[in-house]
Amino acid sequence: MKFSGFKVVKEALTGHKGWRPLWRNPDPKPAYDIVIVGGGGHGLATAFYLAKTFGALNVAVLEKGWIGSGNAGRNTTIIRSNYLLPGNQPFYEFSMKLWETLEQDTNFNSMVSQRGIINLIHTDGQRDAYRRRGNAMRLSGADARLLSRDELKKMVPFLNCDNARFPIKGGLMQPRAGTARHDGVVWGYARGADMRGVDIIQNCEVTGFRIEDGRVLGVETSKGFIGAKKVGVSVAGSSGRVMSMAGMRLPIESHALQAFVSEGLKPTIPGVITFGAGHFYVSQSDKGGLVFGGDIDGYNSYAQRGNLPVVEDVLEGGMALMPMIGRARLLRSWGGLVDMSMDGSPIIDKTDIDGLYFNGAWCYGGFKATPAAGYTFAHLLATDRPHETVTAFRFDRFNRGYVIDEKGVGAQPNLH
Amino acid sequence: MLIPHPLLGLRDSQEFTYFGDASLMWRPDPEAPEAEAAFCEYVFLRDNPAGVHRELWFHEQGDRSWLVVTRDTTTHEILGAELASDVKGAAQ
Amino acid sequence: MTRLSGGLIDRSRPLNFTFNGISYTGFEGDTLASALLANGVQLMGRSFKYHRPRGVFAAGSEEPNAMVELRTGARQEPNTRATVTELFEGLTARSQNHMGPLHRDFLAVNDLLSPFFAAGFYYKTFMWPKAFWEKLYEPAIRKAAGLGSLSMLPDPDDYDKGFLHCDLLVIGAGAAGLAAALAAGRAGAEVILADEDFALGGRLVMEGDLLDEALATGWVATVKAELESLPNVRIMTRTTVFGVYDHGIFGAVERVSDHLPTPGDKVRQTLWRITAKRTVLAAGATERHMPFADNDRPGVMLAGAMRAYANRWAASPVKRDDDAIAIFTNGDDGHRTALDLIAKGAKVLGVIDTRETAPKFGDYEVFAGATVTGTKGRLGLTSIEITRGGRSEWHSVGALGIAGGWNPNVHLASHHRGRPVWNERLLAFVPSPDGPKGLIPAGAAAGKGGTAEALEDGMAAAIKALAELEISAAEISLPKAENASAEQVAFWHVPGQKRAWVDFQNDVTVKDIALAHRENMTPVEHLKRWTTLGMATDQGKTSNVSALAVMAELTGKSIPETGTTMFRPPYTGVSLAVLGGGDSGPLFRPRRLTPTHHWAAAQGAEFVEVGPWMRAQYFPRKGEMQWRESVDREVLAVRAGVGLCDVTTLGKIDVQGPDAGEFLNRIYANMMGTLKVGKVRYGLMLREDGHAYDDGTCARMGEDHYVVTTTTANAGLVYRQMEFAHQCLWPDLDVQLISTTDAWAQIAVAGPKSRALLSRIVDDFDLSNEAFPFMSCAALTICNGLRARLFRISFSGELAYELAVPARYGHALMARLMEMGADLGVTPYGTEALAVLRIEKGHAAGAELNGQTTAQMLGLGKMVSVKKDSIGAVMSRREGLAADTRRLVGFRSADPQTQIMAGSHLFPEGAEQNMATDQGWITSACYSPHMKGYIALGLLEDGAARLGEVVVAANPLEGQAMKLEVVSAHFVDPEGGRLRD
Amino acid sequence: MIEPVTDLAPITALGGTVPRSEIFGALTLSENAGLALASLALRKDQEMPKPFGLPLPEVGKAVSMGGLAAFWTGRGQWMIEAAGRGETDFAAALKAEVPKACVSEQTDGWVAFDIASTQGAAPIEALMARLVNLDSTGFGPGCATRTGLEHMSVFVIRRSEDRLTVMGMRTFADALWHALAVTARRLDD
Repeated sequence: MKFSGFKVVKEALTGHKGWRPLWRNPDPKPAYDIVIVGGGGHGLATAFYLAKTFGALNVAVLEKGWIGSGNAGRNTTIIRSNYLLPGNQPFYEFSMKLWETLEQDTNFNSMVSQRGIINLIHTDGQRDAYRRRGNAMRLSGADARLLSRDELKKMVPFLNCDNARFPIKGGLMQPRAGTARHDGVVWGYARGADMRGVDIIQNCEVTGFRIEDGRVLGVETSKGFIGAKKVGVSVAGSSGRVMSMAGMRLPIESHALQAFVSEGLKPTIPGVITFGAGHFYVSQSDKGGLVFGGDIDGYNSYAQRGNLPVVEDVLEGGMALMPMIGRARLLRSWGGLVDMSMDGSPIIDKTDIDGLYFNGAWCYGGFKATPAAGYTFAHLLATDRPHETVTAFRFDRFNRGYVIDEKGVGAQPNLH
Repeated sequence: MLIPHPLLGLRDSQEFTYFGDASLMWRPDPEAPEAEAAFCEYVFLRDNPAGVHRELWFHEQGDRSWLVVTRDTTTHEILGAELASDVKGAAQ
Repeated sequence: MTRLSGGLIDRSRPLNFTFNGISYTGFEGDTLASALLANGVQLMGRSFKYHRPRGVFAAGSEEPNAMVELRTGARQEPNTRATVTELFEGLTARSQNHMGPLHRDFLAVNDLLSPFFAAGFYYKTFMWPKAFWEKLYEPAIRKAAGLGSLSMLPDPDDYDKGFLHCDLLVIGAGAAGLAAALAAGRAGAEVILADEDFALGGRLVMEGDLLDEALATGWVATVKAELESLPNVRIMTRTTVFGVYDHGIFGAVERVSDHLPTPGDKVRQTLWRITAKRTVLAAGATERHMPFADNDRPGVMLAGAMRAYANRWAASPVKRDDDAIAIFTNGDDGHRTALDLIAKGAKVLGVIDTRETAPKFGDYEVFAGATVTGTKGRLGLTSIEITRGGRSEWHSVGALGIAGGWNPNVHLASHHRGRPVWNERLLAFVPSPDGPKGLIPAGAAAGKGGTAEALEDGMAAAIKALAELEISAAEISLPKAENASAEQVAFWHVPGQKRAWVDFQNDVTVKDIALAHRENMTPVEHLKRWTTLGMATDQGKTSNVSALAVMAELTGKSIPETGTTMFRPPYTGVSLAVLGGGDSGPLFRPRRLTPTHHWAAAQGAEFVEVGPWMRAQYFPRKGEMQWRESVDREVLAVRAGVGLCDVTTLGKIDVQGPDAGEFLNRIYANMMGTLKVGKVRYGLMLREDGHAYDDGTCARMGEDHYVVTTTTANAGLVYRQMEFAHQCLWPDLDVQLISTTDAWAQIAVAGPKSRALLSRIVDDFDLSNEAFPFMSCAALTICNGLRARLFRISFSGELAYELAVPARYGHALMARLMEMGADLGVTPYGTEALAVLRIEKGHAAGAELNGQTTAQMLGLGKMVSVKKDSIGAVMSRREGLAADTRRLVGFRSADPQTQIMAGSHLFPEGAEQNMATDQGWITSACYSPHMKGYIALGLLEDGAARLGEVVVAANPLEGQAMKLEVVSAHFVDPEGGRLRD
Repeated sequence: MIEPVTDLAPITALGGTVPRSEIFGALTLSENAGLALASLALRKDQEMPKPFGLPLPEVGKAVSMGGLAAFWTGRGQWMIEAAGRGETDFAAALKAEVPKACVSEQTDGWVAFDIASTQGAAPIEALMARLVNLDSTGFGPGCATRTGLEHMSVFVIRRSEDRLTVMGMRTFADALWHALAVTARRLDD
C-alpha cells in the first residue's frame, strides 16, 4: 500500500476501512541469512537498506519489546552534521543527505524538518574553535554559517545575549540541520523493511549467542533458537549487556540521559538552539512542546531514569539562555540509556567472532546517525567491508591510538 | 542520590564527582613486557555490568576522599561504600 | 448565577475577575473553574486538534479541558488549569487555542475535516513535493498546533529552592494522609505533609460524607490545628510532589504566591528537594469516564467533580438553575452525585446506570441497564440520548456527570519504572509492589478509597513506616466513618458509529484506537504515539485506562495483558522557571573575582568571562578608540619596559611530605624529583591515554614542600586527578595535597625593567641574575615585612617574575607596583595582551592544549621522560600518537596587515581543499605589535620540516583563503636570551 | 591589636577596607576578616598532635578553645582557626607547633561569613534549608562540614544553636554573600 495525500482523502471518505497493518507480526523462521538484534531506528534502518540497497532477502529484526522502545523512541529528535573531526564529519554529512530523501525512500512522512541548528558562542576561544569546526563542515560538503551577534539577535530575538553571566557573541549555524519525528523514523523504516520482506519480530529477547569455533551460528531468544549466517547487534544503550553474552568487553559505559518536553505552546522557537555556556539545547516539536535536554546524569546506569540535579542543571541553563520560557511547564521527562564510549564516537565494525557484527557506542547522538548507521552497517553486513564513511569507526582505533575525540577529554565517558 | 560515606554518613551525591569503574585503581605494571596492551585494556575496556558495579566517586565538595561505592546499575541501590585508600591499602 | 448553598467559600469576601474580557465575581475559596461554573459559564476552551468547544471536566489537576492563559504581560501563563487556579482579586484569564472568539473559533473547521485527520494521518501524506514540508505544510501545522502562548518576555518573578529532610513524608492530605500525618506527628517523628491543594482534606471536603456524624470539614479543621501545633510537623499546602528520585529524594514545588495578584516581595514558587526516610503515598484516586457518542460537550463532566463543585464550592454545573442534571454510571458511586446534588437543591433528571439491576438510593429516577448514546448542544449540553433495551429517547439536560470508576493515583509509585498491577475486584491498576523503596501507598492511592478504610490505611501505613525507623507510633482514635459502596461493573465505553472521545484534549476517539489496532499499532506505547493519546497536558490521567480497555476489547486480551503505561515525572506540569531555581541572567553561575578585580575596575578595565573567573581583558586609556590600540600598547610596554598582570587564576597546589618528589615524578611526564630547593621547573602532565593534559610550573619551596601551578581552566581537574593518584594509585606515598589558589594573589611582573621595579619593593633580597637566576623561587618579604613568594618564570619571553602575596594584599600590591614603577612606564595588561605575548613567544595555551594533542605535536616531546614511569607515559608511545606528524609552528602572512583567522584549515599551495587533503589548522592568531603584523600558531603536518614553505589557510566559512609562510613558533627571542638576562 | 607587618593596606574579601555586616530581620550577616586559617594534615603514622593544646576534633566536628578553633576537613586533616590573627603568619606559628605535619596557609583561601540569629535556631535552620543539603536536626552546635552551596564549595560550621559560619573560597566572596543575603532577606519578608 502506498501512502499519499490521495490515499488519505480516499480513506477519509470511505470510513478508513482500507488501512492495513503497517507491518506484519510474523513468527520467526528457523534461520535467516542475517539477523539484526535490536528493533530501534538503527536496527530497522539496517534491515531496510539491506533489503532495499543490498538485495538481502532473508533478514530478521529481533526486538525485545516493541519496535522503537529504546532510544529511538525517547530522544530529542535532532538531526545535524556539525562535527569537527575527519573521522566523524563525512559520516554525519552522509547521514544528513540520507535524511533529506528519507521520506521519498520510505514512503512515510517522518517529518524531517530542516529548520536549522545554532550553537552559541560566548568567548573568542569558542569562536575560533567553531570556526575550525565550521570550516571542517564546509570542507566535507556540509553547510555552515558563522553568525555575528547582530545576525543572531535578528534571528532569535528572545535569547538573553547581554544581561547574561556568559554573554552571547554569535553562533555557528547549520541551516540544513533540524529535527525529525523520532517515532516516524522508526515506523517508516519498519514499514519499508517489512514491505521488502524483512521479518520484524517483536517481544523477542535475545538471551545468548550460539558460537562455535569462533563463528556465530545464531541467537538464543525468548522465542527459541534462531539460526543466522550473520548477526548484527544494534542495541545502543544495552551494548555492554548484549555483547557480554558473546564474551566481549567494550570501550563503553552505559549512562542515563534525560530529556524533557514542555506542555504544548504556540510557535516559539524556530530551529534548534544549543547553549554554549551550560548544558541546554532546545527545539519545538510540531505539536508545540519544547523538546530539550542537557548533560547525561554522569554515573553508570541501566535504570532508564535519571535524577533531579540534572533536571535543575538543564533548566538553569534554559532560563539563563531564554528567560521567556519560565512560565511554560514541564510536561514530561524521561531517561534513556546510552552507550558512552571512550572517545565519544561510535563503532561500526566486525568483531573477533566470525559472523558477529557490532553497531553501537553512539553516546547521546545516535538518532541523527540513524540513516547512515543503518546504511553503513548494512554495507558492512552485506559486503564485509566498511563503507567509506565509517573506516574510522573501528574497534582497534583505541589501542592503536586513532581515537576520534571531538571534545578532547580522553577516556572518560561521562565527560564526552 | 545519597552516597553512604563511610566516615560522614549519607551525603548528597551532588557533593561528589563520578569517575568510573573501580578497576581504574589498579594501574598495570609499566615495566611488564606487554605493558602497552595492558594499559590499553586498563584505560579503554569496561565490564559495564547491568547489576552490581564497584565504582569510584570523589567527594570533591566534601572531605576530598575517593570512595569505592558498590551500586546496582539497574536500580541505583547502593550496597556499600569504602574509602579507596583503605581498599587499596588492604589489597597491598 | 448557579450558586448552591454551603461550601467552603467565604461569601464575605467577593473577588472580581475577568474571563475573556467579561467581568465576573467569585468568592475566596473558589477556583477559577468553580467561579466560572457558579457564574453559569460552561464553555471554557477548545480542544487541541478539532477545536471542539470544551467545558470543565474535572475538579483537580487532572483537568484536560479547562485550560486558560492566566494573567497578562510578562506574567502570562499558558495552559493553566482553571480547576486548580485559586481565585484572586483582579484575576484575568483567557481561553486559548482558538482563532476568533471562543464561541466562534474559525479553526473549528478542523472538526468538519476530522475524517481526514484520523490517527497518524500526517505520517502518510505531506511528502510531495519534498520542499513543501518546511515551507508550507509544517508552518501551517505548527501554527494550528500548540495550546497557549508565551508572552515571549522574560519571566519577571523570583524563584527559590531548598532542601528538607524528614522521617516521614506524607503525600496528600486527604483521609489517609491526615491520619498518617497525625499518627506520625503524635509519635514525635519529623513529618512533612504535602498537598497540591490550598486546603487540607482532599476528597473529605468534596464529599457529603460525615465523620463522627458531622461534616468532615470539622474533623479536618481539628486535625489541621493539632498538626500545626506540633513542632515536628510541617504542613505544606499548595505543594505538589512531582517526582520520586533515588534514595528517598522527592522533587516538590510549593506555589508560594500563585494565589496572589502578584508575588510582591515573595518568590513565586519554591523548588524543594525533600529527603525522606519513609513516605506514605496518599495521593488519592482519579475518576475515569466512559466514552460514548459526542461525549465531549461542555456540561459533560466527571460525576465526582460535580460532587466536588457542589459540596466544596457550592457551584452547580448547569448554566441555569432550572437545567436538569443527569448522571451516567456503571456503579454505585454515580448515585452519590445524584444524592448530593439533590441535597443541595439541584434538579436531577436521574441516574443512567449500565447495570440491569441498578440500585436506587433516593428520590430520583434510575434508568437501569441504560447508556448514554448521544448528546446535543453546540456550545453546551442541551440534551442527551438515553438508550435502554434498544429504545432511545432524548432528554433535556444542562449537565451530565459520568462515573466510570476510580483509578488510584499510582503515578509516584511508578516513577522508578515499577509497573502498576491490575486489580480485578477494583477494576483498576494499583501500585506496583516493587515501587520505590520506602514508599508505602495508602488509602485511595492503594485502592482503599472508602473513607473509613482510607483513614485506617493511612494510619497503619504511618505506623508501619515509622516502625521500620524504630520509631514507635501508637494508633490514634479515628473518627467514625463509613465506606460508601463501590459496587460497579466492568463497563468501559458505549459502542457506536459516532465519535466517542477517550482523550479530550488531544481529540483521540474510540475510532482512532480502532484504526491504530487495524494498522497493528497495538502495543500500548505504539497506540499512544500513533494516536497521541495520553500525551496531552493531563498526561492521560483521565484517558489511559479507558484506552487500554478499548484496545483490550479489540485485541481480545485482558487489560493487564494489553499493557500499562510508564509514569514519569512530573506528576503534573511544573514551571520551567522554578526548576531553573531562580538565580538567572548575570547570576546564572557565581563569579570568581581576582584579588585585583576592584583595582582593575577602578582603572576602567574591560572584563572577560574565563570559566568561572572574571579577568581584566585590557585596560583602555583615554583616546584609544578600539580594543586593539589598548592591547598593542600593553604588549609593547611589556616588551620594552614592565607590565603587570594578575595571574591568580592559575591553580596552585601545595604538595608536601617526604614522598612529594616521587609523587610529582609520577604525575609529571618530565623529571621533577631532581629539582633543587629554590628552583622552578616547567612541567607537563599527560592523561593516562598519553595525550597532553596540562602544563604549569613546579617550584620546590623547601625540602618537603613543592608548589605546583596549573592552567586556569584545569585547576580543579588537576587537583582532582592528583588526589586520585594519591588515594587510589599510590596511597603508600607519604604526601599531602591542598589547593591554595585563592590564598595567594599572584601578579606577573614582566618586561626588561621588571627587576628594577621589584627591587624597589623587596625587603633586603638580592634580585641579581647571579643570586636569583631564571627559574628560581624564594620565600621573602616585601613592603616592609609582608610575606611573599617570588618565582622567576616567564610566559611572555621577557625577563619576568611572578610575585605572590596573601590575597588580601593583592589590591594594594598592584597599586604599590604601579606607583613605584611610574617612571619605568609600568603598565597593567589584561588577558588579550597576555595572549599576544604568549603567541609571540610560541607558548602553547588552551587552543593548543585542547585535549586532542600530544607532547610531540606541541614540540614538547622531549619532556616525556623515558627514564621513569609517569601517568600517560606508556600510552603516549602508541602507534597512532607516535605517527602523528603535526607540529606546532608559526605562520606569517605575506601581507602582514591581513588578519589571520584562527580556525582556518591548512593546505598545500595549489592542492584541492577537502578533508582528505587537510594538513592542520590555525590554533591561535593575533596582531603582533612586536612583529608589526598578524601572526599565528598552528598545527601542521610535518610542520617542523616545512619552515619557509608557503601554505594556504582556508576559511571557506567566511569566504577567505590566504597564503602563509611557515615559520618558527618563537617570534620573539627564539634563543631565550631575554628571559635569562 | 597586632602590629601591622607591612605598609601595604589589606582589603577584605568583599573588597572593603572594613568588613561588611548587614542585618536581615533576625539574622545578622558579618564578614569575619580577622580570622586566620591554616590547614593541618598528618603525615603517615603521625600521632594526633594537640597544637596550642587544642584537641583536634573527630569526623564532622568542630572544637574551640579561647581564640583558637579547629574543624575536621578530611581523614587526618583539619582546618585550624585563630580569631583576630588574619594579618599574621599563623601557618608559620602552627608549623612551629607541629613541625612534622603538613601545614599550609589558608587565611586568604577562604572568606568567612558569620551568621547570628536573635531568635534562636529557627532562622539559622531556615537559612540552611534553602542553601545547603544538610539535615539541620543532625547538624547541631559543634558540627562542621564541607558541602556545595549555589555551585560553590563551602565549609559550614555550626558554632552554636544561633550562630553559623559559612566559609567559601575567597574569590567567590561576592557571590557567596549574595546567596546568603538574598536568602536571609527573603526569610525576613
